[in-house]
Amino acid sequence: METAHKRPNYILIWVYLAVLTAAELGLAFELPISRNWKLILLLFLAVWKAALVGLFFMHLKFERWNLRIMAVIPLPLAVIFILAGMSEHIW
Amino acid sequence: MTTVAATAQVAHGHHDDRPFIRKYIFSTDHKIIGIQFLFVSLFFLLVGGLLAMQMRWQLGFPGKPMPGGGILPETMAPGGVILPEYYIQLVTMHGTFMVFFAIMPLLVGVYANFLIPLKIGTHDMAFPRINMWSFWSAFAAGLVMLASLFVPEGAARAGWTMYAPLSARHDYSGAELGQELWSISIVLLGLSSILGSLNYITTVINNRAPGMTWFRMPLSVWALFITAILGILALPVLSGAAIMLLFDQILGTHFFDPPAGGQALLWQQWGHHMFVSGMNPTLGSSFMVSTLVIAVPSAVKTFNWMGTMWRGNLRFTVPMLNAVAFVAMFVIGGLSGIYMAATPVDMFIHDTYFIVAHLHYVLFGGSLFALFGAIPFWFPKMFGRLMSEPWGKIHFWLTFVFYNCTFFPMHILGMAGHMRRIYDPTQYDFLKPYQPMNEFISISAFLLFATQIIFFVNFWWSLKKGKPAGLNPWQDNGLEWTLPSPAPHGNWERVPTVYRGPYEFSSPQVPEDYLPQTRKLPGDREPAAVSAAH
Amino acid sequence: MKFTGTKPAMPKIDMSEEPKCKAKYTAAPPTEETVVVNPNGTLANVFVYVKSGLPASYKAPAPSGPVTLDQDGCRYHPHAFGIMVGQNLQIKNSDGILHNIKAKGTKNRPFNISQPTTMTSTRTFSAPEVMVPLECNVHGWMHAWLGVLPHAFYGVSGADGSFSITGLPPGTYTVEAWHEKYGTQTATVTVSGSETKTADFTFAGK
Amino acid sequence: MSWWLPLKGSTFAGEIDGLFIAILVITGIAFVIVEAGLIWFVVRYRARPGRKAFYTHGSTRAEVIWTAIPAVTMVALGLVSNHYWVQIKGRNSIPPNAYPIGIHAKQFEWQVTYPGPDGKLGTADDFTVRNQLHVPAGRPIVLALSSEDVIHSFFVPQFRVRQDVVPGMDIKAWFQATVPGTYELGCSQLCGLGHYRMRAQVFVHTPEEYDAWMKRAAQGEASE
Amino acid sequence: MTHAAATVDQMRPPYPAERGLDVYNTKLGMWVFLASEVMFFAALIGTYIILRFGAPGEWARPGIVLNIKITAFNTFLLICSSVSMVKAYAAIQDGDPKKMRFWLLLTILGGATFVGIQIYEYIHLIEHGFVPSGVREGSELAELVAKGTLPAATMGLYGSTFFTMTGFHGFHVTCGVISMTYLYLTKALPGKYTKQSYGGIETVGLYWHFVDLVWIILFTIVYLI
Repeated sequence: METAHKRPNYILIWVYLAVLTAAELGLAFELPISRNWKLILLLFLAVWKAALVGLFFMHLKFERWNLRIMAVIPLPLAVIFILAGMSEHIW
Repeated sequence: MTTVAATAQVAHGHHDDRPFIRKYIFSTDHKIIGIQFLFVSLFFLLVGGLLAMQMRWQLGFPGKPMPGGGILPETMAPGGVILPEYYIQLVTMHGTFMVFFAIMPLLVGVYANFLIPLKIGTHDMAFPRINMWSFWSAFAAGLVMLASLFVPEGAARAGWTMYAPLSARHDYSGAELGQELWSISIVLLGLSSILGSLNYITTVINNRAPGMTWFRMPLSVWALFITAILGILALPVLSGAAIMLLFDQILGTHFFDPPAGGQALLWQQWGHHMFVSGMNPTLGSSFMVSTLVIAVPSAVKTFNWMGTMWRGNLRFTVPMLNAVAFVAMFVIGGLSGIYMAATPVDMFIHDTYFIVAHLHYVLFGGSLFALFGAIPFWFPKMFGRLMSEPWGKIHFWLTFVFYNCTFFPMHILGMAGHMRRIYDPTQYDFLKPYQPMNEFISISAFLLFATQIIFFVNFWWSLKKGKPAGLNPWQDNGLEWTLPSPAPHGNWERVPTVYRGPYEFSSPQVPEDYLPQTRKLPGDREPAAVSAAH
Repeated sequence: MKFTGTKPAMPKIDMSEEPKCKAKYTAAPPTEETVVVNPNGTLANVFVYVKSGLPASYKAPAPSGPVTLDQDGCRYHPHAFGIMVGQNLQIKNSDGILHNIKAKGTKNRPFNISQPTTMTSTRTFSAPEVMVPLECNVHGWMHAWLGVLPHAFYGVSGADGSFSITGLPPGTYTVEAWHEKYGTQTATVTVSGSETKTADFTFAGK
Repeated sequence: MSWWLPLKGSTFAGEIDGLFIAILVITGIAFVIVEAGLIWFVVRYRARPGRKAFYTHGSTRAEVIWTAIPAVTMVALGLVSNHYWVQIKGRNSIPPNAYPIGIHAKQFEWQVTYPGPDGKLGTADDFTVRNQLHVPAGRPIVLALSSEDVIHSFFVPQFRVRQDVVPGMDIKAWFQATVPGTYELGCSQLCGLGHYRMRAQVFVHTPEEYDAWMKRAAQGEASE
Repeated sequence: MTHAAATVDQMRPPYPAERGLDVYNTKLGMWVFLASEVMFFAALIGTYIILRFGAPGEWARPGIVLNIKITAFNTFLLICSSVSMVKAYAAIQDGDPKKMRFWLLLTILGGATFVGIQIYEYIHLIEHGFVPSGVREGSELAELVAKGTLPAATMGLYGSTFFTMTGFHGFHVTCGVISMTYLYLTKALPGKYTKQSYGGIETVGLYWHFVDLVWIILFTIVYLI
C-alpha cells in the first residue's frame, strides 16, 4: 500500500550531527555577528539537529501518518505555551 | 493483515489461582485496581468532608469551642477553638483532598480502570503492571498528603491552588515540612496520573474488540479517553510547576521569588479566572472569550441530556435519580459560571463565596451526584450484589435537600462581598448581618455530612448482604453486562464481537427496550478483523 | 545605663483600628518603644549579658518556671528580655484580639503562631541566640527582643536604668550591653568571691 | 441582612450591577426553562408498564438550534462585558487627572501613602498611614499597588473594585467613589494566617472634608 | 497489507501488532509517554524563557560560569550513543544479536560516561560557588559578581533554571542507562531478542533518542545563548 523504505545511512546522520554541533560552537564563540543573529542561527541549527534525530533515529520519517500525528501533537502546544508565557512580559 | 498475536493471550477466566496478595493488594487486574481506587478515594472523600465540617463550625460559630475539638493538639485548636493557622490548613487540605484525592480519582481512577477494558472488550489494560504502579503511587501520594496534617507545624496552608510566593517561602506561610510534603505528594500524584493516562490512551487506541469502531464506543469511554489525552498534555506541566515549587522550598531556587527576579504569576500561567491578577488586560479579554466558549458546549450537553429523556421511559432507580439531579445541579453550576465569564462582574465576585458556590455546584453537584449514580450502577459488576434501593432513595433525597441548603445561600453571601478563605467573617462590619446565614449554611452542611453515613452504611451492608445481581440488572447495552457479576479475572475467555453502538434503546428490531452491543441480529455484518483472523 | 545626647521623639501609634487597645491608653497616646529614656536620664530596655568568660564546662539547667511575654494594649511586655535555653516562654494574649507572634531567629527554628483570642501559648528555644526578634504582623508596630542564653547571667535595664546579674562565679568576664537602636558595647568585669561589681554603659543619642 | 448587592459606591458600580442583572435575567430564564423542562420530562416520561420509549437517532436541526442560541447569547454577552472591561481595567482607562494614592500591602496590613498637599506621589511631603484609606468623593483615584511579600488583593465591595497586588509588579487600578461614608477594605486573596484580619477602614469624604483631613493628616494627626 | 511490503520495507518489518493502530502496545505507549515528556520539558524551557525575558537585568554571558568545552564533548558523546543505539536496533532487525549486544553495550557506556561527566561538572561548579540558589557567598564566583563580571541581579535565576533543566535531563539519562542495562542483562545477554522480537530495543531506543533530542535543544539554549 505504501512505498517501501530503505534504511538510511545512520553514520552519515551522525556526521551531520557532529558537524552541526561544531558549527554551533563556532557560531556562538567565534563569529563576530550581533547577538540577535546568533540567537536565530543557533536556534535554527538546534531545530535542524533535533529534526534529524526525530526523523531518522526515531524513524518518524518512516512511520504511519497516525503515529506521526501522535508525535507531532504536543509540539504546537508546547510552542503556544511558551509564547503565551513570553507575551506576558512584552506588553 | 499483521497478526493479532499480542492480544490473543489466553484469559484465565474463572479459575484464578494467584495468591491473595497478588490478587487483591498488588494486583494487575484493572478491575481490582479500579476497586482499590474506589475504596481509597471514598476514604479521602470522608477526610475532606471532615475537614469541611471543622471549617463550617468556625464560620458558623466563630471562636466557639468545637464539640469534640478538644482532642486536637494545641497547635491546631487549643481548647477546641480553631486557630487561624489551622483554619487555613483546613481550607487548603479540604480543597486538595477533594479535588486531587477524591473527585479526580473517583471519576478517572475508578471508572477509567474499571470500565475501559470492560466497555471496549479487552482482557485488561495495555500495561497492567504500569497500571498497578499508577495506583500505588497515587496511594503513596495520599499517604504523604495525609501525613502532612500531623507534622509539627501542620499541613500546607496556601490554599489548594498554592499561589506562590506564599507557598514557596516558609517565612511567609509559617509551615515548612507541611508545604514540602504537599509538593512531593502532588508530584507523585502527577506521576500516577500520567502513568494512568498513558495506559488509558494506549488501551483505547489499540485494544478495542472486533467491531468496536470509534463511533460505536460508549460516550463514557470517549470522555475518559479525551480526559486522558488532556491529562497527558497538561499534567507534566503541572508536575513541572510543583517540582519547581518544591525546589524553591528545599533547594532555595528562586522560580517564584520576586525579590530575586522570580515570577509570582508563573504559578498561575495555567489558571483561568485570573482577570484581576494584574496581567495584560487584552489577555484578560481573550481569556474571557475562552471561558465563554466553554459555556456553549455545556449548554449543548444539557440539551442533549434533556433530549435523551424526551419521550423516554424513565425508571426511577437510584442511579437514575442521581443522574437527573446531576443534570439539574450541573445547570446551576454552569449558569453561575457565566457570571465569572463576564469580566467586570467577575471582578466583583472573584474570590467571594459566589465562586465557592459555583465550584461546589460544579464539583459536588456535577461530580458527586454523578458518582452517587455511578457507584450503585456498577456496584453489581464490581461485587456481584445490588445496593439497597430504599436506602439509596433516602440518601438521595436528603443529600439533594441539604446540598442545596448548604451551597445555594453561598451565592447570596458572595453577592454581599463575603471573601473566601477568611477565618472569621464577623471581623468585618459589613458581614456581621450575614452571620445567621452562615449559621444556616453550617447546620445544613452538618446534616449533609451526616446524610452520607447512610451511603457508607448502605455500601458496606450491600457488600455482604445485598441482593445478588444477575448478568444485566439494569438492562443496559454495554459489553460489561454480558459478563457475570462480579466480572471474572481476565474478563472474557474470548473477546466479544461488537455489532452496533451502545445506545440502541427501544429499537424496533427487537421486542425488548434494550439491544446489547454484542447481540447479533440477522443482517449484522461480521467486522473485518474477525472474519480475517478466524 | 546612662543616656546622653538628644532624646529622639518616638512616633505615636495610631491604634484606632483596635478600639480595645486604644481604650487602654487614657493618660497619654501610645508611642513606639524603640528608644525609651527614663525620667532620670537613663536608657531602658538594654539587654546586658555575660558574653564570655564562663568555663567551657559550665552548664546550667533550665529553670522550671516560665518567662512570660504579655500582649497587652497591643504592645509587648516586656519589650526586651532574656530566657534560658530550654526554658518555657509563655506567650499571653491579654487583649482578646488577634495577635500573631513571629519569631525570626536564625539559630533557633523560626515560628509564626497566632492567637485569635485571650489565650496562652508556650514555646521553648533550643540554641543560644542574641537577639531573637519577635513581631506581630497584624499590628506592625509591635516588636520585642529576646536574648536566649545557656546561663542565667543576664539582665535588662529597667525604669531606673539599672540592671543586675547575680550569682556569677569568680572570674573575668566580658559583659555585653545590647540596644535595638544603638547597638552593642562591651565591658570587662572581674569578680572574686562574693562581691558586687558595677559596670556602667553610656549610649549616646544621635 | 440584604439579599442583594451592596450599596453602589463608585461610578462603575452601576454598570457592573447592570451587567449582573442582565446575566441574572438571562440565566434566570435559562434556569426556569431547563429545570421546568426536567421536571416535566420526569413526570411525563416516567416508566409505565407496557409502554416503550420512543426510538430516535436525534435531530440535527434541534442540535443546531440549541447550539446557536447559547452561542449567540454568549457572544453578545462577551461583547458587552468587554466594552465595560476596557473602561474599567483597560490600559488607557485611567483618567489623566486621577488623584494618586499609593498602596503597599504586606502581611497583614495596608500601608496607604498619600501624596500630601502637593497632590503628587514621590515627593517629600508624602506620608503613610496604616490601614486607613481616605479618598475624596467625586474624583477619580488612581492606586499604585505594590506588595512586600505575597499576593494580596485589594477589595472594597461597595466600589466593586478588586485588584490583585502581586509582589514584583507595579499595578495600577482606578475608581471614583460617589457616596461619602465609611466602608471596609479587605484582602481577598489568601495571604497567610492573618488574612482574615487584613482589613482597613475606607473613608469617603466630601472634597472639603478631604482637604481638611489632608491638612490635619499632613501634620501627623492622621487618626480619625 | 504487509505481505508484499514486508519483504522490501526495511523500516517497517513485520512485528506482532495490535488491532487499533497496527503498532504494538509498548511502542505506542512509549510515544504517548514521550508526548507527556515533551510537555514536561516545554514547561521547564518555557519557565526558563519567561524568567530570562522578564529578568531584572542581563543574564550572565555563556562561558563565564559554565565550562563549554567539556559540555561540548558531552554533547558529542550523547550523539555518538544515539547512533550506536540505532545501530543496535538495525543489527537485531537484520537478525544479528551479537552485533546488537556490542552496539547496545557501547550505548550504555556512552550514556554512563555522559552522566559521569555531568556529575563532575556539577561538583566543579558547586566548588566554584555556583549553586541552585545562585552564587554561594565567599566563593570564587562571588568575587566575580562583586567585580561586576557577573550580573548580581540574575544569578539566582540563572542557578535555579540551570540546575533544574540540566538536572532533570541528567535524571532522564540516568533512567535510560539503568533501563538499558536492565534490558542488556535480562534480555540481550540471554538471547531473548530475535529478528522477530525486539520491541524492548526499539522502545528504549525511542526514549534514548528523545533524551538526545532534548539535550540538543538544552545545550543550545543553556550553554550557547
